[in-house]
Amino acid sequence: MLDSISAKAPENWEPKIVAFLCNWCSYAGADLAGTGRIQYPPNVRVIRVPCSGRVDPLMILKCLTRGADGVLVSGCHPGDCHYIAGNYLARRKFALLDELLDFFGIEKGRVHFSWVSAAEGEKFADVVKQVTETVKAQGKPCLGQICGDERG
Amino acid sequence: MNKMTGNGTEKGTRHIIEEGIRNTATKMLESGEVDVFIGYEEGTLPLRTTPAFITCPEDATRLVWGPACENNLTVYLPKFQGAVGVVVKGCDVRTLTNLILENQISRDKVKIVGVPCSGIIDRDRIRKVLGTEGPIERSMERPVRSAQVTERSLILEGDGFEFEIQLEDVLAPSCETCAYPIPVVYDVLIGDESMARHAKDSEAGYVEVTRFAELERDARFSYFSREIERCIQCYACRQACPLCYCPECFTDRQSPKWISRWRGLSDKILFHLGRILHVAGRCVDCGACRRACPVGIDLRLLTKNMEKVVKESFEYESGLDIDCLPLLAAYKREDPDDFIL
Amino acid sequence: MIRAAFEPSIVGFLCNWCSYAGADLAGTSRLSYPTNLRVIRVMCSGRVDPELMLEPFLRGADGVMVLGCHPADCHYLSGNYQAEQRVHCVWMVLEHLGIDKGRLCLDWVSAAEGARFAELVAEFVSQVKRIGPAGHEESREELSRQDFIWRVRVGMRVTGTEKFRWLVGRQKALLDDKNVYEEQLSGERLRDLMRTVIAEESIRAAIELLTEAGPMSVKDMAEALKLPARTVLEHTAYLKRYGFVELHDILGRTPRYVSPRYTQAKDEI
Amino acid sequence: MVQAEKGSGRKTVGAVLVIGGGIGGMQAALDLADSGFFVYMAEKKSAIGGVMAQLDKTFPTNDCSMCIMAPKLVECGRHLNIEVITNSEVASVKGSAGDFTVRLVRRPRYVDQEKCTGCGVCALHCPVGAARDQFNADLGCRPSIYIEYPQAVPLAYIIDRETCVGCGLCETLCLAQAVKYDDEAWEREIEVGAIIVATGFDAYDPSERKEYGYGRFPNVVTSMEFERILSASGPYEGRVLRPSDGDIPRKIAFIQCVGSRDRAIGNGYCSSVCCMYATKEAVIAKEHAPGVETTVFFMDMRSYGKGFEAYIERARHEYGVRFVRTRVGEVVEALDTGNLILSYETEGGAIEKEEFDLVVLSVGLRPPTDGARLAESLAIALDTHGFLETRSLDPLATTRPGIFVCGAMQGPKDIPETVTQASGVASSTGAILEGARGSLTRRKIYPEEKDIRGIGPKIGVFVCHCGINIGGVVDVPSVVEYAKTLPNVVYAEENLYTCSQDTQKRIQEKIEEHGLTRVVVASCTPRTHEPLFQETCREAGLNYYLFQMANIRDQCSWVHMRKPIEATEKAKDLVKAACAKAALLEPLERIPIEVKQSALVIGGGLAGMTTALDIANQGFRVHLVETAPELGGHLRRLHFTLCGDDIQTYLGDLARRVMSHPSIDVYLGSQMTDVTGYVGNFKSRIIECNKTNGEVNSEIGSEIEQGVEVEIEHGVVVVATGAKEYAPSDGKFLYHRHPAVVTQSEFEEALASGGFPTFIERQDQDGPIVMIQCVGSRDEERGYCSRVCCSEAVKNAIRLKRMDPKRDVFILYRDVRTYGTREIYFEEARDLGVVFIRYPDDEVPIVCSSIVGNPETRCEGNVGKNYDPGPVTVEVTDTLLGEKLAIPAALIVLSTGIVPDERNKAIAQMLKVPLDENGFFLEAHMKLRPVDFATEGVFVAGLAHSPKTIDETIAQAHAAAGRACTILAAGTIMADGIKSEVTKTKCAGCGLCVEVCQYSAVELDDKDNIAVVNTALCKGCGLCAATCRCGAITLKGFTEEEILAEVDALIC
Repeated sequence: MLDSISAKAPENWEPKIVAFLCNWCSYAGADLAGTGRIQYPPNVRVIRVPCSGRVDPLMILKCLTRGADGVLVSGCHPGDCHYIAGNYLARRKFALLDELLDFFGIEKGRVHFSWVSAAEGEKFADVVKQVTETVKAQGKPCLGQICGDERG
Repeated sequence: MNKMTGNGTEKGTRHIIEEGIRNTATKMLESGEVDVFIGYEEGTLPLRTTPAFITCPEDATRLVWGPACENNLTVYLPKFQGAVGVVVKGCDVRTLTNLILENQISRDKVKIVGVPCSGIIDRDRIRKVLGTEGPIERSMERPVRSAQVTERSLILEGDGFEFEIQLEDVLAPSCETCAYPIPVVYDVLIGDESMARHAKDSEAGYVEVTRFAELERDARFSYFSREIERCIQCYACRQACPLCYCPECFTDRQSPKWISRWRGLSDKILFHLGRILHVAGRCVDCGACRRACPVGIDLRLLTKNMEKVVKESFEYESGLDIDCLPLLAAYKREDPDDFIL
Repeated sequence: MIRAAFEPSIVGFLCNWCSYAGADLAGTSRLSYPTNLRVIRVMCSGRVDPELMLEPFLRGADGVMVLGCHPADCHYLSGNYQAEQRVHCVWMVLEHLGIDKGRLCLDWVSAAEGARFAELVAEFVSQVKRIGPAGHEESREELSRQDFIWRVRVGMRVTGTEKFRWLVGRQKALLDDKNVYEEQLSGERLRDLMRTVIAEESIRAAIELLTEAGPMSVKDMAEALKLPARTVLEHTAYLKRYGFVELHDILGRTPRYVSPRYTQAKDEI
Repeated sequence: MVQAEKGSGRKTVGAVLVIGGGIGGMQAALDLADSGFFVYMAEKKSAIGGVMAQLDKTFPTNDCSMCIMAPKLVECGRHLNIEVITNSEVASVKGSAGDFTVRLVRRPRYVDQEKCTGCGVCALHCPVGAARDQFNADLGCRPSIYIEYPQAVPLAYIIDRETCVGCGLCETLCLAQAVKYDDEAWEREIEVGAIIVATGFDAYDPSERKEYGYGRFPNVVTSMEFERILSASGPYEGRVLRPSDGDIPRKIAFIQCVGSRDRAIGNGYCSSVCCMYATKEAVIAKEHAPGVETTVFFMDMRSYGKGFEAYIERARHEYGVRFVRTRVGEVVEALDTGNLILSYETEGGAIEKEEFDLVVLSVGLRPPTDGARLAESLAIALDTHGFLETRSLDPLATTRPGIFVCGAMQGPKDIPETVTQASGVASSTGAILEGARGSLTRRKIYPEEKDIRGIGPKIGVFVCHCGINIGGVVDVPSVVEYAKTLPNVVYAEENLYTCSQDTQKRIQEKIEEHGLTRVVVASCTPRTHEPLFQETCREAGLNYYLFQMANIRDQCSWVHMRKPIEATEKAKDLVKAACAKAALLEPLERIPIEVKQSALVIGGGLAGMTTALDIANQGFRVHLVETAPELGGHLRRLHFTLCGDDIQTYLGDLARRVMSHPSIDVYLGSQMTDVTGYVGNFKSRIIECNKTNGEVNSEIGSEIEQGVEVEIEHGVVVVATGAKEYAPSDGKFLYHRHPAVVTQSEFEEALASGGFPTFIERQDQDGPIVMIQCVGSRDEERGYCSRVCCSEAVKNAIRLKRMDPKRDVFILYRDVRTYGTREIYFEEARDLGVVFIRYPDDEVPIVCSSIVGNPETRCEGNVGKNYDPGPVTVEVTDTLLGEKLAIPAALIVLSTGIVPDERNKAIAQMLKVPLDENGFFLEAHMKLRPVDFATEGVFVAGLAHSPKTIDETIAQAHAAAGRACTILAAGTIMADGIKSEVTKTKCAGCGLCVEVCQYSAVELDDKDNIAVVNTALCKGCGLCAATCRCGAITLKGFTEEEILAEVDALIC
């Protein structure tokens, strides 16, 4: 089990993806996708946070170990942060996490970061599509499986 | 019996440094500059030193210096109220810098006694050279009774054998590639800079992580999974780390419960990744965690990689500058952004 | 040459209560009429959906007849009026698509009018004969069979759209009564609106059909549809917004669009 | 004036009419409503938002326009003291300042604004689809029932009666029963004390300029159309496509000054904003379509504003935008390709032809078409261009007392200036209506909060169908059944519209009936509806924060329309997560912060005095601190304005009014040495030096021993410390070396003293006067433009020419930046014969002289002490002729720039506010908060902020006062309950939270070395909480427990 990350996913397996969206840009962008009726896969579950800077990388890890198949964190574009520089400061932490997970051997496609503004409903839908596709391509993640096996 | 000093006839570098430490300690304690002086004294086992907390000038003679002075003494600093003198190696001082940056120590209350370091020993390597299992002094077949340290070698003596090992062959891995053997900050530098090991390019330290990173992803993951599965969640690594000073570690927190001791591998992974993130941009590769691990997990691989990432992504090296902002307290507009959609 | 031998296939939708009975009467009266007609019995001419009026053309028909009860005689009170509205609108669709609207006929035959039935059939058959076989140099544009079928498919999509159906459905009420603002709408205004809806929906349907076959750029579509690229772009953008076409790739500086149905079909293969 | 009216016992109405709901109108309305006046906002269109809502990005920060504006939109829409009256126009006005009666005519909307939920089902199905979408600059179409744009406020549809056939479909589809075909126009009379005109502008229609082919060639678009093309919500969803064939253009040309600086068409003025917006569009186009080449064809690059010059430089060097100085003569379409060929003359005089894929016409700003009619009904005067007439020393007042103007209706201007003027008019209005403050505003009274301690979570769940918006996709009944099975849920129900008025009552009844302690609503987005439901809970005695929302419409049913099963599953998960979080919610306190009813104004120049007077006239105490021994600042050196107003008379009068105002304490020759506290509760120390000579040491605090120290308490601070004139040092331009070299203000001084400058007596009396522009501006040391120098040079040149028409005047310039209506004076100067010579950016003119008796000597810079200078000559390269000229001059006037005061740094540190890279104060947001700092309660005005003209300074000073008064007038500030909190025992005192906090809200306690949050400053972003390794600091309302509970609920 440990030897392979991409343990085979069952047929028609639908991943669950947790998304942390900042209230001011990305959450608004997600709303705009709704207003524009732009369709995207239903795998993402959104948690609203005030700022992408509120997201502690530990939370992202916790999502993975609890069994999330993917995580998306989205905030305002650099320079647009409602809280001046929350996204800039968060970006450093996310960069570290990104590299750490990669080195550890967890697929790049598990944890995603994006900047989506309040006007980018289309982009939000695209991001969700892309994230869902890459997560699906990975199959059931090992961390989730370990977790699931031990729970079950 | 241990002989940490040289063979007495020639005044070796190590001897000069040891004398220097003793003199400095005496002077500092006598002048009242410090209330306590922290250094190393000989331990009870061969090739072991133990932290010494000297408060009377006359006790300064207990202080020693040598390749067995592995402990990072800055870990004790936050525990003292008054002025403290402390012996630091090149790596130790960088944790000290971090502790100052993070308000754990006030710069004016610590007298930094820097030592030009020529590297410390790695017990695992000695064991391997000797071909024994477990600690060398407790080896079933050939227990080492005493050890002598010369300028370039160790002479281990046991019942009916004497074994000379070149120091260079048993250096701690982090010392082999050490880029800062001379403390970057100090109040007093014992000896002179020529007494230190030749500083390596910091790139040299990344050879191993680079090689590892070239492995297949699955191979990396299964390596770490196997390593971490052995973790017994004793948290000794955290305890030994001079930079892990939180009153309550996230591992111990009840609400929210980040880590549980019974959930197995997933939470062990969460602990180790979480720990790496917490020391990211702060870890100076002093090796304390690795030495503390009772099951010998290769903890350096992750920290060293993080050090590399931090350096390459943010041009930041931990513990070199006493006036900078901590890595995660600052940002640049041009920080890496290409991993973001 | 073809024309000389041309015997058109005609599909007739006959209402159960009047026209079908009229056809029966023609039979009992031994009246003779051309053999080209194939009858489909429906309960009411109001049952004949606009899409049904076009469907036979896809399957080889050269003409379609819708026959119902005379005005005011409908067994279901107003089914024939509905049929009338629909046929008028489908004529507009045919006109827009460049298909001779003479291929679709609507008329009233009562249960007592066997002779009239025979007459109407004969007349319509000769009318269709005059027009010629469907998809052989059809109309002034000289459509090929392939183009003809393609246009009928566009037409069917148009008649399936919500806007078209709503307007067809409301048309009579709007003309008979006042509109929601208590105003009397002119027939011209309503027809203008209908024409606009048909024109717009045809372009959209055409774009959908084109992109279902594979990726197309706006320029390619404009050429295929003989429309200004600007108009095609506007409608492509509309369809893109609502997910009916997707951006496929960008060739050089030219984006190509594709219908999700194409992508799905490809995935299934 | 105020006193007089009060004395006369005349009625003053505490309400204001704002005409126009664009960014200017909104800002004015919000500032007024926040400072105690009821606001009627009359908007011509069906939604407020104006032109800014149409923009994609804004310069110079490239912020998303809608993102930064949306909060203001929403706030206007739901402010208790703002009534937005859309679709309406002013018919007539009676009365006078303080008491106007206005008749408003409202056109029917045919949709009940109260009932419409903005779901859009009607528009999706409307059979009419061919109306041009004006919001998308006519690039797409829209149905007969429509909203202006997706984020419209009010979010209610409107029927376009012109195109609607009245088929009745929308009524059939609307489950909210909002469609109202029998809606009628109505008239309404309102009583207001003042009127603010904020109608904005119309874009110039370039069809008139036939040579550019607009309307004939599909690939020639206006800048507004291009703005929509760039916008993600635009016709092409932000992809840069050209209209003719949908291809991505390779080369885009921007043609400047279309409908501006064009006397032939009657628009002689400069539109002020086009150079910047074109550059922005050129940059954004490059971002959206990598590889595209963008070229801007311009006459003068007018990047005069704060940060503009740097923006242009970045566009040029980082993005590779090409700039060509020319006036494009003609645009013709290439055969077949739809490409366009531009012909233009280069600076060298050659005629070039160049082909482009797309041409963007940078159209100018015009007065709105109905501006004249409006002016007539308000009985106010227009200027020659059709904008409202104002005076340069009173830029916000129209010709009729009590009626004010802000924004582009006063003259072409950009967003920050509009916002500045808007806050400014709020202040001017506040001053005349002072007596009636609070007389018409409403305040809500709430029942006492229930004590829920010890009860445990009892959750009530309300799931909304939203007509068919949710119910049409998500199986709402099954979500309700599912909710009933969740832990702690004691009640669940479904509603057709949870947001409707009757459901609010129902929720309150259920709270009573079931003893609910937490409420969860599963419906649309909390961004628009959370406040409504929180209000409902609060009215039922539940704390605001015991409420949680699940967004099952915008982020579920609407985006998974073809996947009902999955959407239902997702809705259940979202409800589960909301309930999991709800169980952990705690009542949070909205803390009232008492505000000290006084202001500290630092600086006694034009800005400081104007601000101080405004605040004092609004009824608050003001402490005005000036380092110099007298008031006036930089203004003392100026004598007349471009249009001829006498500055010194104005200044004397202003200073007298300040000195004699009973509510203003003036501290002359004094310095602020320390500030502590936060918004509402500042404490400052001032050292009164009372020195007689003007020399005050720039080192703050160096005079402590001599001065008397006073401590004052105040609620707000306004920084109006001004700036200085650049003085060339080390003999540059022979300044201070040669008597015939003077600065512009020295020259003006001489002109004002009546006679011709005396210091050129020794020189060739008839020789020309040469002015050199950009001395100390736009160079390597100071990259910014000083904004005023071009107008100053033009002003003095005109005056000189009038006094001495025969004398030659040369102005050596790089770009003539007489933006806005100042352009007229540039034209006038040229008409008077002033010669403008453009010199290359990298070849600054050289001033040289010889030594008397030794004509061979040549001195360009520092010259020895004992010499007798001879005649001066200016050597300059004329870009037009392409050759070097040597102009012997009688007098050389240096247009020296404006440089920041070196004391700014110390003041910035004391107030914990930032400076920009040039050393000017940096406002909270370049666009929408031009006089605010990120630190609440601290404001900036005048030259301290950036170089600006007198009228701009006055407007900004009014604005600072207006913004300050919103805080002072409130009396108390309610701080949001979402705040960070420290658990002392867990804090290691590492200080990371202190460093990351952008609002300086966290400090380390000196004694215990633990973090302390100042809740008054905390904005609730949670950055500190996510940064703390120890878990010692958390964000209430978004705690780790709450977030992880959501995670667990969503995954497991």
